[in-house]
Amino acid sequence: MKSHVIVFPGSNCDRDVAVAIKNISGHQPQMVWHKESSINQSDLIVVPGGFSYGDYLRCGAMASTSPIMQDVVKKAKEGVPVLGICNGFQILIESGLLDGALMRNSSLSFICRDILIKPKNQSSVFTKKTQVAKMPIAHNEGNFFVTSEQLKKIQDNDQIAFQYCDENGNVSEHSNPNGSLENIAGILNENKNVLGMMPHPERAAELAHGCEDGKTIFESILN
Amino acid sequence: MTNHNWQFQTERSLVENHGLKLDEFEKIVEGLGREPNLTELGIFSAMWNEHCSYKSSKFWLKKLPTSGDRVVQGPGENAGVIDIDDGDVAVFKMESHNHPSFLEPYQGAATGVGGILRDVFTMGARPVANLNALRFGEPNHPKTKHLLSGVVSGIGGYGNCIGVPTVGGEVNFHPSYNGNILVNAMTVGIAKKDKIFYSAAAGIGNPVVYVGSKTGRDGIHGATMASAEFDEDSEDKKPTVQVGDPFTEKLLLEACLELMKEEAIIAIQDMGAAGLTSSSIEMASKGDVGLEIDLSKVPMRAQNMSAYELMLSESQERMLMVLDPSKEEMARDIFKKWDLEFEVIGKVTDTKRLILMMNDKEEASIPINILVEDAPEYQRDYIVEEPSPIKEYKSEDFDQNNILKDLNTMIMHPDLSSRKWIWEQYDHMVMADTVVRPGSDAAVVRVHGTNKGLAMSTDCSPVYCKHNPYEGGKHAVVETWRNIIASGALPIAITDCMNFGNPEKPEIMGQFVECIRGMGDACSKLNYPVVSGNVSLYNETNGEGIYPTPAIGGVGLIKDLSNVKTLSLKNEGNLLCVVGKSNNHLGNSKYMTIVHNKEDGGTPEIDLDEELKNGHFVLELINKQLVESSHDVGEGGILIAVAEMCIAGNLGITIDEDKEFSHRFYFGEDQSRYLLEIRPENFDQLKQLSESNNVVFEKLGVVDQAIIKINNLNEIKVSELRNNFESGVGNI
Amino acid sequence: MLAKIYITLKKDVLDPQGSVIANSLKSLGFNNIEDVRQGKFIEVKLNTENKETANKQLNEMCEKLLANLVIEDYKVEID
Amino acid sequence: MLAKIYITLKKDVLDPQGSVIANSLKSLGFNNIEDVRQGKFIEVKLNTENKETANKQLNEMCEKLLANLVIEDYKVEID
Ligand SMILES: Nc1ncnc2c1ncn2[C@@H]1O[C@H](COP(=O)(O)OP(=O)(O)O)[C@@H](O)[C@H]1O
Ligand SMILES: [Mg+2]
Repeated sequence: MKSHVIVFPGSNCDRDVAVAIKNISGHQPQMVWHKESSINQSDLIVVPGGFSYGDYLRCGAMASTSPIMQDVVKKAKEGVPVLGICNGFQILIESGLLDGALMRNSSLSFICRDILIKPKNQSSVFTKKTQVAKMPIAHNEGNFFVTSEQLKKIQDNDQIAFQYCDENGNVSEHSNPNGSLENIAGILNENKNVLGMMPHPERAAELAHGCEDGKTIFESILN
Repeated sequence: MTNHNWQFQTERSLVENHGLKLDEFEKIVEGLGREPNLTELGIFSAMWNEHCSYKSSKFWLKKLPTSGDRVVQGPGENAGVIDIDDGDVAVFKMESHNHPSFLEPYQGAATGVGGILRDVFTMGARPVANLNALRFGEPNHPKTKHLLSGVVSGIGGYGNCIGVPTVGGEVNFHPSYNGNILVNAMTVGIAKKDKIFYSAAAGIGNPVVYVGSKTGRDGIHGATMASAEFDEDSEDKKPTVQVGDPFTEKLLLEACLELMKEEAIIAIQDMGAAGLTSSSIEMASKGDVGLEIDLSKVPMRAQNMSAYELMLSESQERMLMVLDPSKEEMARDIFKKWDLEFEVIGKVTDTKRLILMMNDKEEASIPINILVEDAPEYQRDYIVEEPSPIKEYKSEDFDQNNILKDLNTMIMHPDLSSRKWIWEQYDHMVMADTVVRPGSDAAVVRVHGTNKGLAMSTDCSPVYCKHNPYEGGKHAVVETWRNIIASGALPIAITDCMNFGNPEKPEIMGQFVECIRGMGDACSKLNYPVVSGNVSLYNETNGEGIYPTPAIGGVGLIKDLSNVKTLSLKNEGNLLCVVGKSNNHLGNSKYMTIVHNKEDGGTPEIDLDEELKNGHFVLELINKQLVESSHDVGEGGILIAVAEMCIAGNLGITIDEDKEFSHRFYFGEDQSRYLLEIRPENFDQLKQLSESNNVVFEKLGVVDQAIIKINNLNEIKVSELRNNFESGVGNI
Repeated sequence: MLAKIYITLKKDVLDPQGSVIANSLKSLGFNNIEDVRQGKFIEVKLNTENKETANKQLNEMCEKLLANLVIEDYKVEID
Repeated sequence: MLAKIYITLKKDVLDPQGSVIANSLKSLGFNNIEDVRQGKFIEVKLNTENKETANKQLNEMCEKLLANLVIEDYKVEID
């Protein structure tokens, strides 16, 4: 088991996700600096949360042009599992690995709180172990948008990974924290080896966090 | 004074515009043996203003207790340092950014957060938590909404980006802040005890290195502005507000911490207020050496910057260091890796002077000691006004059928309602060590990789301080202490931010003196010393001073995180008990100010022996695992505290029928009290323990389904209360 | 050479920021507001005098970085 | 009537966004970038045909809400 965490200058969840991976799998992931140009053989590449380049211009836009992302894109196309969390999701979208765009939250303000999600796709390497799960979000731009043709495509191809929901798993406007289309909290690529999600599973990964629901995503991919 | 007294070449108006008094200018001339040039005048003005010199407050600050078993570094460095066992220390400080935030709320608040973060990481600590203490004018004042939302998004904008969780704080609304809001930011960091960095320059010939962002014309005169009263013309002072760049600060943080792992830094000092001036003079003065700086080497963002501008610029995200010369290249590589400026701009000398060169011309030469030791210090006149008298109220004074209706009114008022709207805009969980999130008494943050944690809280009741500065000063300290105890931690030390009006007015100076006296007494009694702090004076608009506001930030240690307590009720059938004596003090309570719009009746008094005893009792019970949830009784009194516990736990309570059924009891703000939820089978043991400790301990009621019942006629659904509680601040 | 780049949201993409601004303006008494859209305005100083290459480069910058073509349109202007 | 509003940072005010964008563009190979400044571009649709009142109103909107005069300048254009 070998995993890698990409570190941009403004990443700030890189350590958190590395700790979660270490606790859950027993393996210490390797941290990869954004100026490097390639990653060794890997079983999981994580693009962590944060403000990669200050989130200036557009979240994730500048990170997506960094040298290391060229290799992440290449690895992803070869089938290596890639997980983007929060800013990582934004980066994966900007680098073209995932469809759509993440716009400003409909409330126009940063939101940090627990939400509930449930998997729509229940068979991918990331989502197969998760039921309705509680974990935090913390973002300004998590409002997922795609054109109606693209939406149809990702729906038909079972690419919706997670949707915001309530305690009973109902997906409704009421359980949508940021205005995302179809309550989408995370999506997969066509091959289902790339997942981008706004919620932070690494912040709900041990007892001290008050909730361990996030573990299932790591368990599913790491074992 | 009239013009003909002026015997100097320097224009008198120039001196006055620099905020210097005539006798202060005379002192400069005497010290230098000549009149200063413009650059030197700027330097003196920055160093001798209230903000940097503490000239009105120094004498009194010295009276605060600052030592203790766990104090590693008290006031005088960039931040205070306390021992938290295992070779770890906590480094923390609070600072004001009041005036800039009033002029430009987003940038003012953001750069306030940036500044306090640098104070903490300059010392070698990784920042692990931010807090903020905010005061705004009346909720319906036309400026409040704009200022509140700007300040909150500025604090979030900076803290979220740099990746330090904002875990707590406080907010008040009061007309005395209509024209002068307060924005106080606190940062807590963690370091190794043997890896703390200080600012004393040393080693003649060693390079003085500038790192971080380039210097622009930002905030020139910022420090001078922060010490000047506002008037109608203050709009003109607008262009001086600085812009923060949290992304660059993140780079600076990581680069500094990376370099600090090496034995390369001899001294380091952030450039805060008065930028290069105060940082270079601070380093030279602490190290008792001189510095020679070549200003043409300073990385510049704007064109044609003068020596004066370079020395007074308050561009953000910059640091000054003295390096071991053999490590210079290694240090340069680290800053290059992080895409930051790194420039040797001078050297340490034995002249004990600050010498500034620019394009081979000497721009300034000032003996350090006249800038620092000879800085003016005033023992200003003060008058201690009689505290407002304490009023006794009778049960019959208020309609008892209204108790729950009044509870509802109070809980939706911006002073008591949930602050969720605020903290949801702050990333309070990044770093994944937040154990108790905002919304409880103290926030608790785990020391990364361990099972211990730091509890922290900021507090102050300006209304209490206004009506009795001595008791108000005590209260602010004690309230943080209680919040920390209620979370299960041992309170260790505090930082403060003394926000007051114009100290040249004897009544204001009297408030300052009395608040300090109260704080000092509380700190001494509770073994809770002051390790850092900040003073912000001249908080006035058109001659109207703010209420005295000594904001306190307390830090405590919890050795075993499994003992952490929150305020949310846990189980039906448990008992809710009150620790401490209830004396029915209603004067200046939230009940009186919110429901009756009456600000009078005196400040509740604090018996510090009682405080100490009750606090230790609660902590002992928590450590013995006898407590399910705990909460201190603060503003709003018992019923507000009960409601907060019910809302958080989504449970209710049936209050014992024999409790005095009156407003005095439910909304009285007597001090030194806590509410504890306990298991019924433990009651007898606890009662005994309380008796042997001579602590008042009484059952209040039984935890029930989500309804609060205070007798058979009066009840309210917790869901209804929650809706009202959560509507408050966001609707301003 | 100074170039100006305008980045706007595509016509059928919802602009929450724009609608909030529109509402705020209305509540300030500007009643004849029909619609507000917020975009970006980027000024680029280029070290070149050749308008043609500049224009080509600027369009490339937009495609590669400055605009997100899923939701945004862009326009380049050279003085 | 469609109006365009350009909001830019004042000359000496730090533009952290602009400098990060400039660096990114350079690392993408656009070597002749000298400077980048980022501002806002707001389109306002007004229900009026009177250019003069519109102009007055738009300036007022900028002063009151759209621009932050502490750090920004603005310019109004009417088609
Ligand atoms: N400005 C703020 N930022 C973050 N958290 C805040 C802020 N103001 C209040 N809080 C949080 O809201 C809760 C209630 O605050 P407060 O009313 O001051 O509590 P107490 O009266 O117990 O001291 C605390 O957890 C506090 O940290
Ligand atoms: Mg508090």
